[in-house]
Amino acid sequence: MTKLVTGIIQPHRLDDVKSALEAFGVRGMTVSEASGYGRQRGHTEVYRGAEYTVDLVPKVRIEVLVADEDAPSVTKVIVGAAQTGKIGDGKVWVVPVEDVARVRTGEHGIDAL
Amino acid sequence: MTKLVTGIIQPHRLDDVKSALEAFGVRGMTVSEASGYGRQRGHTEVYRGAEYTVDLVPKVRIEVLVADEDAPSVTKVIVGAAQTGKIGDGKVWVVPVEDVARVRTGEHGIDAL
Amino acid sequence: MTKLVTGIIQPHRLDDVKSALEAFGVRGMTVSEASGYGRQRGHTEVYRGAEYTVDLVPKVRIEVLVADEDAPSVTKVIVGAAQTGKIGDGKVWVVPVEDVARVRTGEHGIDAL
Amino acid sequence: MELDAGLTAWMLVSASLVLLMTPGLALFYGGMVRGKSVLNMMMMSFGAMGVVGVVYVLWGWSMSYGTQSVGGLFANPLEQFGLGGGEVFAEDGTAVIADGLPVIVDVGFQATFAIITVALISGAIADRAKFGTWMVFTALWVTLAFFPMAHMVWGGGLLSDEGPFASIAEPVDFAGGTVVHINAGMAALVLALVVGRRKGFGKEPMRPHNLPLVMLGAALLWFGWFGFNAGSAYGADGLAGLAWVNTSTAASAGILGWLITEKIRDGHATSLGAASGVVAGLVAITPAAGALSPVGAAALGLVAGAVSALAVGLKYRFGYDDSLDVVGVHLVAGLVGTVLIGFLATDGGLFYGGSVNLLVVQALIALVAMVLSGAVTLVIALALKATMGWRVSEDAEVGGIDLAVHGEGAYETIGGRVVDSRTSLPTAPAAPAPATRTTTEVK
Amino acid sequence: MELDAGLTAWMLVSASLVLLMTPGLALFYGGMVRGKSVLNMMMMSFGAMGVVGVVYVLWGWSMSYGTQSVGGLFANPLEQFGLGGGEVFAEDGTAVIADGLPVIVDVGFQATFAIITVALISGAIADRAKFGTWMVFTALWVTLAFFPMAHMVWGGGLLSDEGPFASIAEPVDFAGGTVVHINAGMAALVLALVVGRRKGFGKEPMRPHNLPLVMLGAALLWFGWFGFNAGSAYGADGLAGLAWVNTSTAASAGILGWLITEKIRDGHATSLGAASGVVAGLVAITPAAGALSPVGAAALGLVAGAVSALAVGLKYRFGYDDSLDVVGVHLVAGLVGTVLIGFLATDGGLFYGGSVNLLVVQALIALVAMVLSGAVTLVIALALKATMGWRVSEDAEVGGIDLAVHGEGAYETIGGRVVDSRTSLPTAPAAPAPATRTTTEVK
Amino acid sequence: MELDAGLTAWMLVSASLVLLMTPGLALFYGGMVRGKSVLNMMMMSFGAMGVVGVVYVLWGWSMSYGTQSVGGLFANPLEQFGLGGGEVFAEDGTAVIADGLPVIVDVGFQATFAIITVALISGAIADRAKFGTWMVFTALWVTLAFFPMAHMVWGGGLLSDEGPFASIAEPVDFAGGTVVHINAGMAALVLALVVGRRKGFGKEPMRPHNLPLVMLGAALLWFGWFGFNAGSAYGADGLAGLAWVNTSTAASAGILGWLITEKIRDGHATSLGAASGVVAGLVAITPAAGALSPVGAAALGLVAGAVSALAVGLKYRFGYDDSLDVVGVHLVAGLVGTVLIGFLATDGGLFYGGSVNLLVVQALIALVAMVLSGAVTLVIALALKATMGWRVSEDAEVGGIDLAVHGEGAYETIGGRVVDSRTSLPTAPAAPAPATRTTTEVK
Ligand SMILES: Nc1ncnc2c1ncn2[C@@H]1O[C@H](COP(=O)(O)OP(=O)(O)O)[C@@H](O)[C@H]1O
Ligand SMILES: Nc1ncnc2c1ncn2[C@@H]1O[C@H](COP(=O)(O)OP(=O)(O)O)[C@@H](O)[C@H]1O
Ligand SMILES: Nc1ncnc2c1ncn2[C@@H]1O[C@H](COP(=O)(O)OP(=O)(O)O)[C@@H](O)[C@H]1O
Repeated sequence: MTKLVTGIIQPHRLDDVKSALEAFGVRGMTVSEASGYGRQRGHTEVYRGAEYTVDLVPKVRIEVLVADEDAPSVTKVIVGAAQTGKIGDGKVWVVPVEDVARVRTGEHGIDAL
Repeated sequence: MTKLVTGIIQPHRLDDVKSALEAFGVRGMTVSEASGYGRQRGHTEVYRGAEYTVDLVPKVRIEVLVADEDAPSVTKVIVGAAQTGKIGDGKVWVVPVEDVARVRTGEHGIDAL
Repeated sequence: MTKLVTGIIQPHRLDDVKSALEAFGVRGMTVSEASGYGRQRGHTEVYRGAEYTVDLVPKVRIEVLVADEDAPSVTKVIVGAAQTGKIGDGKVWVVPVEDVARVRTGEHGIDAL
Repeated sequence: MELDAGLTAWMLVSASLVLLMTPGLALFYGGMVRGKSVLNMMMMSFGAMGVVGVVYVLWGWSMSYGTQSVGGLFANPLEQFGLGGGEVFAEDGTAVIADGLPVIVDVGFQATFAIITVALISGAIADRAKFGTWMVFTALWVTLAFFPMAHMVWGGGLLSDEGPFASIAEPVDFAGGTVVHINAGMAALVLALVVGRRKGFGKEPMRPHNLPLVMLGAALLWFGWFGFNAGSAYGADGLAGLAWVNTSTAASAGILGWLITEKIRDGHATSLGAASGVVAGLVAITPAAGALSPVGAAALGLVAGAVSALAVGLKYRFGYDDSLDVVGVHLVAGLVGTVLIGFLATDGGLFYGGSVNLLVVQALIALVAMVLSGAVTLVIALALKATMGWRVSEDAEVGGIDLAVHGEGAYETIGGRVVDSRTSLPTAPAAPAPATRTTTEVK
Repeated sequence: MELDAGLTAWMLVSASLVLLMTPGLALFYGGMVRGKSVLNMMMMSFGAMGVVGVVYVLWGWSMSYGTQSVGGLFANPLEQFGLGGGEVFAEDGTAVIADGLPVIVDVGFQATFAIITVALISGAIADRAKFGTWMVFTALWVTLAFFPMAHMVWGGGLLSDEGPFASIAEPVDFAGGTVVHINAGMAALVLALVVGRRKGFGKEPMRPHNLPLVMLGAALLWFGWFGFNAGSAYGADGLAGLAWVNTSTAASAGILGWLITEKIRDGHATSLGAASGVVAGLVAITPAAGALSPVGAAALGLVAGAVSALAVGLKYRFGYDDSLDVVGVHLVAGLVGTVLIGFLATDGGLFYGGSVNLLVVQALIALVAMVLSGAVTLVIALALKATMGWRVSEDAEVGGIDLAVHGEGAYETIGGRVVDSRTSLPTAPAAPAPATRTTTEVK
Repeated sequence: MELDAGLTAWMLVSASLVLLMTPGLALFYGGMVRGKSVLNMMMMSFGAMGVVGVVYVLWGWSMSYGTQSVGGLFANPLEQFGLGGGEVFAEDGTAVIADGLPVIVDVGFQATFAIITVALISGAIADRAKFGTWMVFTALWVTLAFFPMAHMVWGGGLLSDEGPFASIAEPVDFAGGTVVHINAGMAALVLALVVGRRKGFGKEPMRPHNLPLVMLGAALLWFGWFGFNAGSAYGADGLAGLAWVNTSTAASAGILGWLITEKIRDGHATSLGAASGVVAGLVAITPAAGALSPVGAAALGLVAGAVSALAVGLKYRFGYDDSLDVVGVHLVAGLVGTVLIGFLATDGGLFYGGSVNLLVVQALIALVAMVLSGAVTLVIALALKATMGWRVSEDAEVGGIDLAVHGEGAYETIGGRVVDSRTSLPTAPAAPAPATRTTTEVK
């Protein structure tokens, strides 16, 4: 069985997280753009006489499918590499996965990773 | 333990959903862009003599990590705030989460929210 | 109960996957952009005297909520329609869902699909 | 009369420059709206180019510069309909020359003014107006508001130096402070009121979706404005040179005026402010380009930039949705320029030892222009409201007017619109696959 | 001969304007392709600017306007190779003046026509052609198809008023209906057939990825076209003025023609239609700019816009992938303009009491131009197909030609390409961190 | 002296063209930075337009072309402060004519050179400089480095044909190889060193966020450069024509030089390379535009494109972060052009049988220009570092200088910034909903 580890991180930490995961042995991942809302506040913009606040902050989402037993370590690796210690560093969470398939071959399960 | 509540909503409802969640007590969320395919149809475009249909409609995805017991209420809050009563209003679903970590501190579980 | 089937596929396969799912009877899905990292390598760019590699490749994410019993077939449908046999074809995975709601009506469960 | 090739060359160029201003405006405005309505915004300018460009050669020139003035208000549209009547082309088809310039060149030059003036107005009703109504509006407004004003100010009519006010002092409108900017700005105000506010006005941000486009638009406006102002000298001479330098200097000072004002008030000097300051400076110098010294132009630009920066906030105070600040920039800076001539004109301005007469006459023509433009626009706008209607449906407005009205989105979004391919072609044959099309259809 | 400074000024400007048209075209075309091939599309224009710009001064001018005509087909490329030979510069290095204009200015002006004509063709083979093959094609085609056609029509050759047809009536091609538009449009048709269809043609939408770019491109084309047409008057005079007004009016009417047609047929007036209508109107007026009245120009533009709007659908019916409608717009509107001169010319057109002779001769030169261009292009295209090959690999086409061929993507996509940083620098030293680079490397 | 209308027309146009170059540069540079700092990049150009545009009419003209030279280094700023003093305008306010041209036109033309030169420098310090410091820098640098250099080279000062070197041979700087490009390129090098490297330099890719903008910018630069170079002939004549053709040919050849070089070295011909090649060719031809044959211009462009393509890698070798390659393109190609005149000048160049004197004098003025520019810039840059400081905070740099400094992002990103609407309006009333605003607030 496998897990899906999802991390929401600061965009400029992506490179380091990717390297750290690769070093750990992860061979694939999926990355996408997101916006975060949290303790870290957005900013204020002024548009010709009107002021408004933007409370969403650019983030990057990383998703990694891993074998059950690797989930805690992978979580740790992401947390470690993404951490700057400042508010807004993000979250990592783990969700159970019931089946995985590799599209190219149709393989299932752990072999599909 | 925690849950991940995911909502796919109309883009112009985002503000109200965000306010409603904040009012409910949620302190963080992650937002991203998506396209929806469903009962709500897309539209037709004409490109210099060729006509084609685009059946994907812009949507916004909201993800909120919440304590187990809050999942039903948060679902309700999103549904309530996003509803316009028209086709295409979207979906909300809940997935179990096995672990959550706050990147900044490395905290785990409910404290990490 | 329902499942969430997520597929990461090659962008140019989206149309075929969409058609195949529709043919199978799926009436809705959510699509978004992503970037993939895996066996398929990215490419090298040269920027005025500096060379660098980009190891992320454009992908599309498809998410489909389905009834428990349909999850394996839907996985198969996606794999079948997205396959080109080349490295980088992508992954499909299945996650358990505890609750689904349709925003427009507030319906829950299988009726909400 | 003899042809002045140097002058003709310069006027051909000037006309080309002013023509480019309208697409420049389309970018300036287009970048300023949200991504879902950029095409509609640009189409309002391109639509005006289509309609006014044709209308001008039909009856526009005749109404503006024809010899048969109707009470100083406008000239007979039929006299030189289609540029006939012998004043533009002689019987044998050759071009008539006046003051060294082929009249047909002047027709081209003046047509570009008509186009941009109408297009300017569109910024006030961004994101929400029916395109068909807009197209009809352009034809009506240019005919009933612009051509008459051009006749009045430049065609020897009521507000010209042959009109009644000229007894106080000769009114100065070098290149269109009243005809173009006050006229368009006032029309914008009326239209914004008649058409009504966008859904979410004052609550949602509605920020510019593409500021580099806005800056590009401002740059093309600046560039084109050299034709507008220095071309209005009708000479390739020192006056044109003065107008050129004054124009550029006022634009530069407009940047500084706007940026300083917003830096003090908001803490940031924005790129939208820089682009807006350019336009404010240029608008203000338009009536004054030949009448000020370069230092005076710098002062005027500075003031115009600062005043407009403050004025764009008025719409929130008074609750009219002049979406892209046509009032705050064109009406206000147009008034600033027209009126400050009374102080800054090196010949007759108060600061240069002139009497108060010039100031009075400038204020008067500004006022008359506002009243006339406002009244005519109101009539047209209400008539169209009652007949064709002005607003698209709320769904169209929320979902994006580009898709709803024009059937297009401005940008391809992968995983978004460019996805389904059920292109229904007229008779697309089974399209025998070329050699290179065999693979990838695997499975 | 004496220098006419006014004329020279105007021609310097005109040359500059026409030069700008090619980047304008690059934007027009670049916005119209999908996001994965915009750079390649633009590079076809920039590549043509590189190759043709150099080739023109080497042998282009000599082949087009040299004095040693070879059977009226082309002139000796060696006579004025590198602009030598004493016709452009006198022995002492000073510029030769002809008809008031330094010949070197005319060289610049004409070079810009050569560049844009070649670049126009590229729209037919968007997204799929090898860049190297294209670069070789530009050199061959401009040499074998363009310079000869320029010689034939404008250099006193076969299709000029000194050629055999002139006995019927003097053929009219004011600014390049045959030389530029029919020539390029026909070449585009042949190339589209030889190169073959894009994968997915007629099934996938392939919609424009950036319509504001398309509109900007159309605007720059319009602006530049004033140099193209009014510059072709070779005078800063009434004829240039007429050409200017006709050009602008036809473009305006082209917008209306296209928008009305598609509104009726499809229910939407699109921005792509407006941009295309501009070009269709401008193409049609090109050969006719000095021969029509402004009202005639409006009529021509209207017809050209409508006909082209219908013609762009033909490629689906006949199955050739003329990707960006070079045939539908340039060939078709070029033919419309060239042939309708027979009706609309104020001097000799059927509607103005002329005989049928002009119409006949116009149809004839159009036909000859099509045949010649088609034949020459076919030979070049097949030769290149057999040697270098025209198509990139299917993977490159599907994945995007920008990345595959140019090693670049047009736009930064965060979380996309700008992510890995294993920049391998030549000898980048360990780069001692400046004061500001210490933090954030936490943990 | 009598007015030459043709010349005046051409110079009015040239000034307009050169003015457009700075926004062109803003796009060229703006497209090249990452999406988070495009506005700041463009604002450095627009800021320079604001400051220098005003400063020029105050004391810039007087310091450059005033009659009271101070040791051949600069002229008295007060003599014609605000364009007074009787050399630009006569006592009665009319424009003074010199050599057929109103002096005020020349003021406008020259002002545009000052603006673009300052703006060029900004590319070296992209993404990281305080906007306020930049604004002060522009005023100081144009005053202390540009106006003196203009005086020395063009105003009859030390490096002109009235200066000491002229005894060896008359130094040639047709349109600004030393004054503009070497001057700005050297300043860029110094500033890059003083301001320091961007965080991540040499590790993160920092690729252009929008290459079509870069190409558009390059195109506007090319277009504007016709005014720059052919305008510098100060005549609408054969020399202007030669400069025009040389300029265009060198740009074309610059494309080829750069593309061939990178194709061989890297395997790809990139669009960034094409755009850069255009600029390299144009920079190199700037000092030489009137002195070479068109074939010589092609050779020069080819060399400049190739050399610059190699030179842009130097910054990695030596570790200075000249972010957008102002040194590699403007300094290097400026030197290439200035020095190769010694070989390629048809009058006095080594390849044309001239002595070595011209080469020597060209190398000398290049050297002196580098030293002067470097020294003055170093003093200004260090003074500003010690007082206002040059760098924004690291957080601002990482998070994006656009948001941090200008309070804006360049592009709307749905689900990103345009989301929260807690717009705090001054006194926005409860805004009575117009008829169309009722629905959708369901639930
Ligand atoms: N409850 C939540 N559900 C989903 N995402 C969250 C949640 N809380 C925070 N996030 C994500 O984590 C990011 C960082 O959270 P924030 O509260 O700003 O900082 P920190 O976690 O360091 O205190 C947010 O921008 C958001 O994307
Ligand atoms: N089975 C599904 N799986 C995933 N997403 C779905 C599914 N069905 C609908 N959606 C999402 O919900 C959105 C709204 O669905 P739609 O059928 O258009 O309206 P409604 O739910 O109001 O009937 C869709 O655009 C899509 O994003
Ligand atoms: N462990 C993983 N977790 C998440 N996504 C993955 C993982 N491995 C691969 N992927 C996704 O699947 C895509 C294809 O994977 P890749 O290894 O390139 O090809 P293949 O699966 O055909 O061997 C990747 O681009 C990435 O988006």
